[in-house]
Amino acid sequence: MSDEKEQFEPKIIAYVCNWCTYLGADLAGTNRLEYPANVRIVRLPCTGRIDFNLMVKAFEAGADSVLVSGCHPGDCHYTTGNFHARRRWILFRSLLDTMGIDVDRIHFTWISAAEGKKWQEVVTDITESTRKLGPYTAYQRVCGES
Amino acid sequence: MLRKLQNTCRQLLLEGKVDVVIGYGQADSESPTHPVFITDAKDVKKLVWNDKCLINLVTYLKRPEIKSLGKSAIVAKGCDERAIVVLEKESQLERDSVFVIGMACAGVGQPLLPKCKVCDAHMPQVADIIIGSVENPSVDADTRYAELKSFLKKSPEERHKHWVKECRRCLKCYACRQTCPMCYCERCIVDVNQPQYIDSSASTKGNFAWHITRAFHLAGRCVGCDECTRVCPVGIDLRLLNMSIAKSAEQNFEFRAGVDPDAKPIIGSYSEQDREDFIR
Amino acid sequence: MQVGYYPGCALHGSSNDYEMSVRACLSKLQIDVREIDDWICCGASAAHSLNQKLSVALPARTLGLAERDGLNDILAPCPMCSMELCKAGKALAEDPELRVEISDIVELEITGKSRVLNLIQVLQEFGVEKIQSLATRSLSEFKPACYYGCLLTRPPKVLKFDDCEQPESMEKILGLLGAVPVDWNFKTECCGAGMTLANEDTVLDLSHKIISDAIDHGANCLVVACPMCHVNLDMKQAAVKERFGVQRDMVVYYLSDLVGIAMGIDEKDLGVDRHYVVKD
Amino acid sequence: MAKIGVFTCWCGENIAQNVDVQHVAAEIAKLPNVHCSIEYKYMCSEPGQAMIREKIAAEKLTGMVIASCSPHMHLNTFRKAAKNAGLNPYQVEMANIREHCSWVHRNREEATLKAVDLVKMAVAKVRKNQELVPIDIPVTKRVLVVGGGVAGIQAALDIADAGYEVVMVEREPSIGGRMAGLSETFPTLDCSQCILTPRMVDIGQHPNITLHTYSEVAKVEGFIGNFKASILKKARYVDVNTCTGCGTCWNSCPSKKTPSEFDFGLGTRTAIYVPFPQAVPAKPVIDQNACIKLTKGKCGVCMKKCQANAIDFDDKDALVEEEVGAVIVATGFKLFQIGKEQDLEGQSGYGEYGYDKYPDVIDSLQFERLASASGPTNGEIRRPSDGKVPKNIVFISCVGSRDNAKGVPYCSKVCCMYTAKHTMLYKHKVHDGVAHVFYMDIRAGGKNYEEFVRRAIEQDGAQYHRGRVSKITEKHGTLIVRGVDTLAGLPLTIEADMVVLASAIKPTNGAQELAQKLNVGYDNYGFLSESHPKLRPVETASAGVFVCGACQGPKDIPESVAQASAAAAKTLVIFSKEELTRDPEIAKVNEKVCAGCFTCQRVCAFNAIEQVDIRSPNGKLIKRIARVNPGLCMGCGTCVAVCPSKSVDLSGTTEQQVYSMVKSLT
Repeated sequence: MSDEKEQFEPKIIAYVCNWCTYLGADLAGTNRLEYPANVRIVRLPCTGRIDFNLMVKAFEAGADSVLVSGCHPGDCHYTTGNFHARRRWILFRSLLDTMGIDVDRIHFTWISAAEGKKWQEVVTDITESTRKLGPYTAYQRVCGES
Repeated sequence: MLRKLQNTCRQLLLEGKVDVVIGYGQADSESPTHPVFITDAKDVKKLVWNDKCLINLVTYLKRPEIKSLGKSAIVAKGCDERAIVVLEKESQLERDSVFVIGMACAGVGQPLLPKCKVCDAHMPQVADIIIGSVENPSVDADTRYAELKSFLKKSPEERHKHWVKECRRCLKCYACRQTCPMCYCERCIVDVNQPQYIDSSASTKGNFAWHITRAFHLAGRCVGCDECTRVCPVGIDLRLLNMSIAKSAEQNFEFRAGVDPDAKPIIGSYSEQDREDFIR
Repeated sequence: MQVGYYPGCALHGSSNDYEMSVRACLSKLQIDVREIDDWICCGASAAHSLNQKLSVALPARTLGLAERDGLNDILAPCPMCSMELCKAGKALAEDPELRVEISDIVELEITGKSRVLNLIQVLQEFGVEKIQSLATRSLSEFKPACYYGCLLTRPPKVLKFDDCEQPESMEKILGLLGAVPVDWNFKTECCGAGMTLANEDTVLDLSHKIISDAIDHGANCLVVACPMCHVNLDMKQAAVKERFGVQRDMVVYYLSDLVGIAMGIDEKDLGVDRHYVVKD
Repeated sequence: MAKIGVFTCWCGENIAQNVDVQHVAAEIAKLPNVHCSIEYKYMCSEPGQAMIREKIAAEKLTGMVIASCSPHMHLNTFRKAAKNAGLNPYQVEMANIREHCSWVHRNREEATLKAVDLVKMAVAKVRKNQELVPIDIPVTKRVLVVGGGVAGIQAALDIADAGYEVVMVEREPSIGGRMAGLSETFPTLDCSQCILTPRMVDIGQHPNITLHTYSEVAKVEGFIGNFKASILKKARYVDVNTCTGCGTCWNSCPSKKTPSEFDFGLGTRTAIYVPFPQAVPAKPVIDQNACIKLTKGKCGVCMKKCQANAIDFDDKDALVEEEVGAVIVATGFKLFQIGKEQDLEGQSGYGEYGYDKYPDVIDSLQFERLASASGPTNGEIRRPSDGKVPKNIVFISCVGSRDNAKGVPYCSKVCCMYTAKHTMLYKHKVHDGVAHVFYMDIRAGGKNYEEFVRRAIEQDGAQYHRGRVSKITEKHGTLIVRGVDTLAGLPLTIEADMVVLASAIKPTNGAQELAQKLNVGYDNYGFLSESHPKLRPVETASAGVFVCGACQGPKDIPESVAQASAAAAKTLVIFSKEELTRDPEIAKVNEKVCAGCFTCQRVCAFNAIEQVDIRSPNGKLIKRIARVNPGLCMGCGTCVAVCPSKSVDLSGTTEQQVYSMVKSLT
């Protein structure tokens, strides 16, 4: 089991906004900041666009962790999208908690276009923490059943 | 109370103030109550009021077939009434197109329904007329969400197992949706297949997604009438899900759905001070 | 009307003439004055420079005693005392943790809700019109310069009483009783109270400025609502006169003196005859 | 049947080094709908683009994916290429296998694996792409300028001279704003009216400018290019067209006691009046609260005297509609109320300065009037109480400004300069007088500003004391100013004949209300918010609405004028095309299924969502639904996230597209 864990490569799906975090990830690239290759980015205009169904879908698609990231409060390209998003996340997390869905597998961050370094750190940390948690078998089992 | 109720309705119908009265009827004192739709003053005798009046009749207000009957009067308990506030906020009904007959109510069901044990809406607030009178107890949040609290004592794994078990039992009959006064979408997301948000085949996965979706679509809207749970044929306790969001809403935004007609709906408003201790 | 009464050290010592005056005046108004049982020092000038907690705990205990005895309004005729009590009350009301801690220290349940009033506020609460109706003589021969000193209106954020730079509450009361208050400059300047013993030169200089500005603006007496001010302006007036020559004697009344006089109370009963400067 | 072309780029070695591009291309070729999968050294190079164009034409591609760098880098490049080859540009997607892959992963195997995934996602998305066409919106080439101060005047003239129509609305009877009331201006000391009044006349006479004075904006509807403004013209009781402005009326008006607003109460005016001699229009208005005829029903002298029969006592307020394509807000400023009364939560006045108490304690705008040749004292510095010429005068700067205790943390920016100017004007008029200044810091950033202040101190001998004033009292008609000189470390008392307070600058009354009508944001102090402090300084959150001058923040004349010209330039950009072209990647409502809860409307930051009634042919209301205004939607998609029935979707990032991408990762 343990050495199977060592080989385990978590699948991480990231929903990011087009104007801050996506550009932050671009910057990480331009600066050649290395990080694990486990993350798959879905580019959306704004965190306001990211619905809770997408997070559920990510797990159904076999993600071991989900990352949602956008502009810092006040920097939203569309002025208030991230504020509305934040409010939904607060409520959604409490629902997931009640349903016993592992909230340690859903990560929310603000990463600006200038924070390439933060993107590198966040992705690295999430990958490692997820590696420790192991595959999200609990949910995958749910998905397996019919 | 019953006489006053019947007289009020007779008046309303005779004076043409309303075209239909939505109230409770009952075959005999033993059997459960059922909704009655009275359009003729002669029939007001059919109306009953007793502790079997469990149904939240507000759910009928959103139905086109009822709307088409014209201006309606509805018999509503203090708890049911809150749904009217939300529906109005969401422009699903014009307040003055409905005459609300508020019933003072110290609780219904034998035994008393769980929601009644922690109810602080014995007296209606926004009703056009209130029949009867009882004390309006004040209930603190801890008491209100006590059941959730004890459920949350379980470990996340146990909770997850619990819901997997429940979702296995779910029949996808969608009674929870049909009876909910807040579920008025013309096309429910679960019926969309391009893209398929929710696997509608008989899979635990789909049920899981469905119950997350149903609960979250009620975020800041669920008034806790518990009809979804009451009508569930397999007895899944959906209240826990509704409660978890309601609790979060009250804790984080001092918001309770349908309680304050002037409060901004929480989905669709925000504060720059909203907490973000969970955001990195 | 009932008020809790907090004399503080001054009114039981050097300024017992003030206490006489206040009690005589309030009993005439049939205000039930309940001295807080077992009150202790408010900490005034000393405590906050020694230990922040102590400076809250001392007045807090007095507040706690008042709450214990169900006294919602507390009269502290000494502005220093009322300020200290208000400050503590505010701190406790705003900081639940502190409240718990202090309550624990003083072994009393304190909410910090009871209102602390200065003499002027009590008269306002009672109603100047009512005082007017009880007045038996007009104060028309009095041209008082109302002197508030440093602490009656400050710090404004704590006391929220009158305009801290241009107060007018005493003028309003006395005006209605027929007196002719003068408009002058030194209403809220410092009289040097804190230095009465430490640095008399300063005190004399400041007091002189105050007295002579009052005279310049046509006042024939001073009115105060603070024991310290009274000491400096009354007791030290001779020294001022000696140092700076000039000015004529200025009788220094407590607000309660004039209000009492207006209601026909004998000056002796108000302790006016015990002042250093008396009308010749 | 979709025909998708996938073009994987080496980006020289940038991608190829860490990603096995051949392998990627080969893997992708296996996907359904992928018609051709090609790798090439430099897709963005001309030969690369040429190849893409050929492929599109030859293979009749219906969509394509470029696997290369960030879309922020080259999406437009490839969209153009597609367009030139006859493929709808919105059928192009990119997979970022450089910034997000080859540049950040060293392990070639993993990087290649990821690259394949990224391209798969893009393919999944492009399968669901739709052809989109940019949206054209007609433009009314006409601008509404709110506020007739120097900023509004500048913007209006710039646009009018460029050949477009301007509608100017001014609340007061005359344009000119604050600047018209100033004496001389820093740092040149040229007379304010001498430079402003010619511009005012230009406004009055310009063929392209419609001027509504004594009017306010009542309502603004519509959106960029298509605004409809209703303007309330207050009853003037004087027919501006027939009136010749001869002046007989105001010279004969018996009601002379009204304090003059223009002179800030230092002078009086008649009931029928022009605020000042150079007013534009030079036509009077009747103050209905002061006019004897209008209040008591008798008098009417002006009517009898008027040769032109221009007086009409039955005049009523009237609404006029104006259609415009853009709006410029230039409503300017007012001074912080020094007295106790405040209009803003958390602000408090200065009782200690006795502004309401002592007539000789005045504010800086009042001093401007005293110093102005056309002012109540004809330019002589005489104090209000007794008309005496003050020999000792004290100026206090930062009255309100930078004083958290009073609730005005910001710097008002112009006070240091005009205070220096005031000391000069004073010295030039009262040679034997002494001018004292209490200041916190001297902020004289600007061309020739510091030199100007030095001149005030060194040549005109202004006494500058670094410190605050604690209290102003009065003794035998002299003001005792007690403060501190922090440099000397000593308390300082000055016996002054007059005190001038440099009161903080605040947005003018009604600015917030106007902002709400225009859906423009404002800060805690009521200053209107620009949409980006650096890159979009005159734009606002509401497209087609621009701000300039002191309504956006404290500013001096040069800055206001410069900003006004900027706002004009931005307006002219809108007018430069027959039609506005907007990105088609915006939200769209499926009206068949919309249940009309209008949560979308609540979250929309751009007021882009309207409520629309769907009615049967016989006019019966079937239902009320949400509709997106393509002129306003910015395409953030927040509405999509909150729509429970997903009745609204976002073109370019549709639910279909996003979910297909996620699914492709299964």
